[in-house]
Amino acid sequence: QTFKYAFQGDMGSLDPYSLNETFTLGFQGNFYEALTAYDENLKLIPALATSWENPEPNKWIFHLREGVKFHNGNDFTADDVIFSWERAQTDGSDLRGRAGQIASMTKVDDYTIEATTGQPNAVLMQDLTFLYIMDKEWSEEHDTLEATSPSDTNTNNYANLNENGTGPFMVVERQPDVKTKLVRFDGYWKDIKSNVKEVEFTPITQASTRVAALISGEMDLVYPVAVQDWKRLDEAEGVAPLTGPEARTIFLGMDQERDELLYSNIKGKNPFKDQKVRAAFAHAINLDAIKKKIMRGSSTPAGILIAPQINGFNAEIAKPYSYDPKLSKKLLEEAGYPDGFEVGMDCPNDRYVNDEKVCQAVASMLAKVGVKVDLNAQPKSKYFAKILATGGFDTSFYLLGWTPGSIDAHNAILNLMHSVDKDAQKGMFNLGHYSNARVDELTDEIGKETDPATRQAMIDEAFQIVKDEVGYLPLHQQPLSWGVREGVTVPQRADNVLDFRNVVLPE
Amino acid sequence: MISFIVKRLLQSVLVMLTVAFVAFALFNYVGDPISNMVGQDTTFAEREQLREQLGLNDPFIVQFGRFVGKAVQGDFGLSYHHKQPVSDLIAERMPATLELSFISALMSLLLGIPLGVYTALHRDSIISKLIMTGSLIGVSLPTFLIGILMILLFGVVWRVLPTFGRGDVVHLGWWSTGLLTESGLKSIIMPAFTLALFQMTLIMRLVRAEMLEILRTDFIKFARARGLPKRSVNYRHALKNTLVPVITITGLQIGSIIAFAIITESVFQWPGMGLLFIQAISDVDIPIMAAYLVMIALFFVVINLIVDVLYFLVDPRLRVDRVSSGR
Amino acid sequence: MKQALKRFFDGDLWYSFSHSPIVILSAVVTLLIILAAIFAPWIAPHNPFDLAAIDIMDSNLPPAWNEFDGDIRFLLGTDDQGRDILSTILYGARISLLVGFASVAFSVVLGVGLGLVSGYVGGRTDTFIMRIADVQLSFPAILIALLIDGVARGIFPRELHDELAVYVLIFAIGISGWVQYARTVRGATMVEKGKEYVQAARVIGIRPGTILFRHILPNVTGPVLVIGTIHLALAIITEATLSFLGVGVPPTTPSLGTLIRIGNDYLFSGEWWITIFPGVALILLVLAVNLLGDWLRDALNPKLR
Amino acid sequence: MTLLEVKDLRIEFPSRRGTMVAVDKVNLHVNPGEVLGVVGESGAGKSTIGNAVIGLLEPPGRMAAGEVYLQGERIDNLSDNAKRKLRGKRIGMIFQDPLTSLDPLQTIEKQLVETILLHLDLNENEAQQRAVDLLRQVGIPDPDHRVKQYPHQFSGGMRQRVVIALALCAEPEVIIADEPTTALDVSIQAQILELIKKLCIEKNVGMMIITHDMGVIADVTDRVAVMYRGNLVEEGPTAKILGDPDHPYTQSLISAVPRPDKRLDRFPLVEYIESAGDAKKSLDVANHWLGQARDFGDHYTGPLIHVENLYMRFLTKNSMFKSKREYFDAVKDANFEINSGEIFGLVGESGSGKSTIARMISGLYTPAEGSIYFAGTDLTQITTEKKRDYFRRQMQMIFQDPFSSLNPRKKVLDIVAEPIRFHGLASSRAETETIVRDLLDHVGLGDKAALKYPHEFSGGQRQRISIARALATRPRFLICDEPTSALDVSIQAQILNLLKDLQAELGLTMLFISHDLPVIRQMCDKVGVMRHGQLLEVADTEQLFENPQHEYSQHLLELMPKLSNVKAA
Ligand SMILES: Nc1ncnc2c1ncn2[C@@H]1O[C@H](COP(=O)(O)OP(=O)(O)OP(=O)(O)O)[C@@H](O)[C@H]1O
Ligand SMILES: Nc1ncnc2c1ncn2[C@@H]1O[C@H](COP(=O)(O)OP(=O)(O)OP(=O)(O)O)[C@@H](O)[C@H]1O
Ligand SMILES: [Mg+2]
Ligand SMILES: [Mg+2]
Ligand code: NI
Repeated sequence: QTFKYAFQGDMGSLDPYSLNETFTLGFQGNFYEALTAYDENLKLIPALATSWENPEPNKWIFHLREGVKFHNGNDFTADDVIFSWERAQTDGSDLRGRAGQIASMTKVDDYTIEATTGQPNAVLMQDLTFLYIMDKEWSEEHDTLEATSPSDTNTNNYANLNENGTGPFMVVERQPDVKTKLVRFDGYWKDIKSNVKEVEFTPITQASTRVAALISGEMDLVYPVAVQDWKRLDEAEGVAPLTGPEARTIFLGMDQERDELLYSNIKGKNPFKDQKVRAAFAHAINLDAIKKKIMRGSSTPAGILIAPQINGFNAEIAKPYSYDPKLSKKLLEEAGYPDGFEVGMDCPNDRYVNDEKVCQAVASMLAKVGVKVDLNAQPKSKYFAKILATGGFDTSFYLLGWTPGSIDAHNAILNLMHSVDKDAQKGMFNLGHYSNARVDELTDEIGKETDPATRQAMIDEAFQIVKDEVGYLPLHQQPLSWGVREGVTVPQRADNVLDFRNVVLPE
Repeated sequence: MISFIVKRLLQSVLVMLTVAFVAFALFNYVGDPISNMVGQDTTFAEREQLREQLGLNDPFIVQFGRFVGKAVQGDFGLSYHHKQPVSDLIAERMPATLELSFISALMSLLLGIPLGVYTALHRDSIISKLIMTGSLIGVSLPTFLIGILMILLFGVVWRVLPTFGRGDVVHLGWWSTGLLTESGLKSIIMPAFTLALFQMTLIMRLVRAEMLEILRTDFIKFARARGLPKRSVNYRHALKNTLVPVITITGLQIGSIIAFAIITESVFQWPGMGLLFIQAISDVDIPIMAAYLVMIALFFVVINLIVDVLYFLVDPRLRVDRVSSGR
Repeated sequence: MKQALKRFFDGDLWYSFSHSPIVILSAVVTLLIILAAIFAPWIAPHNPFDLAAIDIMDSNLPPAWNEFDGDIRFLLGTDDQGRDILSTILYGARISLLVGFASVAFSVVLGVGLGLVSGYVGGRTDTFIMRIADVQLSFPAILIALLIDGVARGIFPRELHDELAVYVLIFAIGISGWVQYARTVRGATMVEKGKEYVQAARVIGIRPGTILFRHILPNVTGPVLVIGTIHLALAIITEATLSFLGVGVPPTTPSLGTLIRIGNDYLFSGEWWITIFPGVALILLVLAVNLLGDWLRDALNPKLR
Repeated sequence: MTLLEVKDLRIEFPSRRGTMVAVDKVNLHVNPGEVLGVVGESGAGKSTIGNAVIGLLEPPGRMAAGEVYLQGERIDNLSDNAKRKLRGKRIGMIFQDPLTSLDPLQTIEKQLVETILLHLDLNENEAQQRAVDLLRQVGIPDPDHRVKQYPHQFSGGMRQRVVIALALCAEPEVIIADEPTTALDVSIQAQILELIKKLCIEKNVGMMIITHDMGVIADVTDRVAVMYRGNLVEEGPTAKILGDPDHPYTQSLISAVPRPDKRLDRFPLVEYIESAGDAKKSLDVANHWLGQARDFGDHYTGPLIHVENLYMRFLTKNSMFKSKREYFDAVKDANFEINSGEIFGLVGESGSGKSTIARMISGLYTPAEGSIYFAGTDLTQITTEKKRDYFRRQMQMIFQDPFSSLNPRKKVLDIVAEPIRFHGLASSRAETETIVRDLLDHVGLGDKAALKYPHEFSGGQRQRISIARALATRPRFLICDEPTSALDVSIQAQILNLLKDLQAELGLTMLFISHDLPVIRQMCDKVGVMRHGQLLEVADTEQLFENPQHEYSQHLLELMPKLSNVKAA
């Protein structure tokens, strides 16, 4: 039973610490495993750890699973965990952030580990889901004690093209960007649903080629599929679209920091500093039209920066701003812009679902209340180079999407809503420099608070403030959009991760 | 001849240096490599550290110098995205691209030249007018559109050809070929044809235009007066005399297919160098881009060298008498 | 002036033009497309570049004759933003024609000039120009466009960036195309310069420049016209590709090529009109221009008349 | 039975400016073993007849009426393919223009072998052998080696011989030879004519030979047909036509033939001109445009041209190492002087380096060694274009090959006007045009020629365009590389007289290259004889003709065809 599927790109490396990115980590999750994992509904479940305790706020004890074998037959033990944790903090690692949550780790016995954290951490277990465990002996044998990185001290890192995990599949052939082949690992410790014996993965860049490959019968699953192609998949025989909401929220941000916008005809002042202008924008955008026309009914209009799947989401606060162009015009008039103004907008064109088209629609909607938008749509490489901190936040008005890596609201609040603080690495994706002292305070509290109810209240408060002040203009949660061969069952995780453990092919 | 070639190869070193230099000046504008190398959660301090490690903060002259220094030792560095030595990656992708360009060049020559000759010989016939017009439709549509339409037709509706990739390949030493398996052969048809379309039209039209002139020359008339058969007059004498521009253009076209069959390769997910390159652009994978551009420079120098040598082989008038040209 | 006109209408060029219906038809088509583009604001039913005038709710409507969703306001249907396809073709053609013709003209002038010099002078000059060509060839239009765009953005003040976009495109596409002309012309020039008519001109004392342009150039235009007319299509399409990389015209003012590219996303979903109509417009233009080019090439050759 | 017969032939060139009738009501025949000579005015339609016979008229030209028979079989209405089978095999054709008749991209051997294999039942080796033999027969020195070369490496005369070899290689029944010997020196010419005679006698081949050279006519032809303005005006046995012509045109033609035996002041002009206006009128040089503004500033009195130790070397094999390069010495140590107002003749074997010397003086080739002084200035030392211009205006050249020395894309008007415009010799466009038309008139083309393109002209007519262009700068020194070999004697006389007038009235100095010894005798004051790149002898004309010193010169003069030795019947 070979399962063939395609995605738009390839994972950067087989090395589990080389890139902290959902697709790469998600793929690696099929041959590597961490102490904890998510199930199909993003619920935390034990994996290589059978259970864990939190006897003190900063202290954790993990009980490891016995009888687990790596693909090369080695036994999984506490040494491997500690080794992996150390390796994940080497120079080339991109998972230092996750691994660094744990300040120290000691082996109690072969199957018990004690760890301490720098500060109390409510989401440590979530953060560990993607911190995969490697085999110490194997790494030593192949001299791959450091994570794969592009710095040249590191040529031909063995783990880059080879793996030795504990997961249910083993990589048998790896041609980066061309083809990756996996086969079932017989010694896997757990019974899984899947009847897949072999997996063949091919990256296909072009959306239409991907869809064609599915319809023509060469693929069992392809993703992402352009939303407008769902109709086609529905009509075509033997295939169907598979959709669901993604945990990513798409939103617009505005520069609320500079005294004069970089890209605008208004000189000497910054219209976005005026809450009325921001509100006018919020009411000018017709989220339902975007949903219906551009997203073909597949998006979920949003009122805050996190999606329902995210821990901390509260439906009451999350109601979108109303579409009311009259109100919008009125607000603009009150703010002193009866004829509107011009503003430049930055937009990626290859990052999110229909990103450029959404921007265009926003531009046209704003035009109707008098705001003239000069759209600058670029590929993500140039786009991010321009708007992020490294580019000096060179933007006045932009579109961005965010999925909290830990599936928890704190991550979004910290990165997007906290004031920019370069030293403390806070608010680093708050590109428009939205700032509110109370939100800053709350952010720190939420990070430490372990009591769910109190924590939720604080989260709600933070989102409410941002919403009232119109700090951001949330647009929607974009859809997950896959196409599958009929008869193939694939659970679709909201973080867009494909887990082979649950893939069942028709007999 | 040998001296000519040696001189040319020496010049190519200069060309490659210049290319590398321009390339490094260019990299400031292609985007930020770091944001493609780390996850969104990676802190800015870590990003800065990586940037420092990779030497991206150095002035471009320094980066350029470092690149050249290593390149002369055959080291083109590690790809940012694949974390593999760039030379390995390029070597791995080269067979796919070379095969594709070879086949499509062959297609365009085998179709373009005879059609060009035909349309020149039968200037006013309906068929040649149809050929001339039809060929233009092929070039007025963008490659991506033609590619998709073909995929739709042959891959999805009729399901006779695979929609993507290279099919099964056979490894002969370090070379991988798809030309020895059925699925490999099937896979190459559509991308090769898509690529060939533009060139075929160009070559056909060039051949026709040049032929029309040559057919009016005295030596063709004399060849006919000697009773030489049509085939010999048209192909051996007339066609050969049209070759100088055709060789030039064919050389350049083959060069640019090898180098930048970007769109075709990505439409058909052809695992060649074009695909590698376009992804390197979108990943801002500077080591790949740099090494690749330099290698392409070498390609072009060699191709143009071959073209110039072919000039000399084809046209004896161009051979030596340089010395005699006065002011 | 009057005399010059008279001379022209009496000339062989006009004669052969006025006696070939296909050529006249091509000229009319070309002219119509150009005029339609120039006068787009007056003849287009909508202004697709005016963001306030388009409504996303009108998006993806099929052509007016479609029984189900056809809307009489939008003769050829609408695109994904609710722009009228017909109007967008008209407006978009302005950008495409400008970019197409200007960039081809640019590369022809540059390439032919350098090719002539290279082939005629030979020696070091030739080597130098040809090695520059090799360098040039190594960079695809995309990278050149990125470079030029980057430099232009660095040099010019922010306000000018939008106006600059088109010129950056012209320059980038133009500069990446000249080598083909240069090398072709160089090859032909090397053959041509050995002929006695060139030597006759040299004996008269004609300057090399004049010899090149007055004597050799007319004898090497054949391939240039062939490549040039075909390149027109390529330039228009390249513009669309470059726009996608963020170095072209903004998506809110789509060109013909951009429109085709947008439509490409909707081919599978059955919304064919977004890509087919501009495609047909482009084919018509390219066909007409190439037919004109073919004719001109033959007409300029006295032996073929 | 007649071998080849042409009945009532009419050939038209339709154009938008009206139909031009090139040939009308022409009847000709050739018997086996017979040589028919066709003479007549340049542009009379001689070549056109030849083209029509083998069915290769250039469009838009067409046969409007008439029939062509080969051995009694009608061939003009055959299918293309059937016609093709006749060509080369049964009818051999030698075109007028040897320089462009050969495929520039193939070796001589390839072209010969291809043709031989096609028509004769030989294998590769035999064909190659035959190719070499043929080349030897037409007098190419070192044929084993030369056969591997390309046309551009041959001199004009050598190419002409290759073309002849190509036409003969399949032993056709009829040969149409269009000015086969114009570019040949007398010794080669004699050899070729001998070959032709032999073919006719031994193989019973019929031959139609188109030529301007009355010596050749006298030498080889049995009958002569005389053409004038597209019509056949007279036809008859050679002796009769040469000795006692009936038609007034023929009479005046014969009287215009330059005499080899005695030097005259002027060439006798053809008196018979049907329509007035053309040619004829002698020109009042001093008051004519050509005679104005002739003060060149310097008052140099020494020899105008002085050539010293001149060498020219062609690279034949290039190599990175100097020692491995191979050269061919085309001119070796040439020394001569030309005084102001003098005409210096250069004769000699074809391929001996005459054109090369001309090209070096005109600045087209840079000599390997030696100096060329013009009015006391060493031209080889001039570095700037500006300075050179000054000399260029004073020095012009008429090229050997009229077919390639005219830019095919330019109208005759522009070609002739170019030097006038460039040197600013006329004040207005209209004036330029008047001058050009006048010049064209004086070389006998008529002013309608101005609006046509070169390919619309016959060989001789093209040569006249070339002459008009050279005169257009009002030069002080004129290099003439076989200026009249393509011209019929009447036009030749007219043009040579014009040149003589210019010399006499204005002191025009000339370097005059020719194979036609009678013409040399009439024209030149001094003559140089060349062979193998060496200037063997330089002497006053009369002295040379009366008493040649060098052995080779004596040989040349002996071979000079004379009108008197009409072929024995
Ligand atoms: N392609 C053409 N188009 C128009 N007129 C032509 C063309 N070729 C020849 N002619 C005209 O036909 C006439 C006869 O030309 P032809 O070449 O037969 O002359 P000819 O007798 O061979 O002269 P010459 O001795 O100078 O070679 C000339 O007046 C010439 O102008
Ligand atoms: N470009 C060249 N390369 C090599 N050899 C050449 C070249 N041009 C001329 N030659 C050789 O130089 C010699 C002299 O040529 P040139 O043209 O001066 O002869 P010529 O005396 O004018 O003969 P003809 O009377 O046949 O025109 C010939 O043997 C020829 O083969
Ligand atoms: Mg003739
Ligand atoms: Mg000569
Ligand atoms: Ni990749």
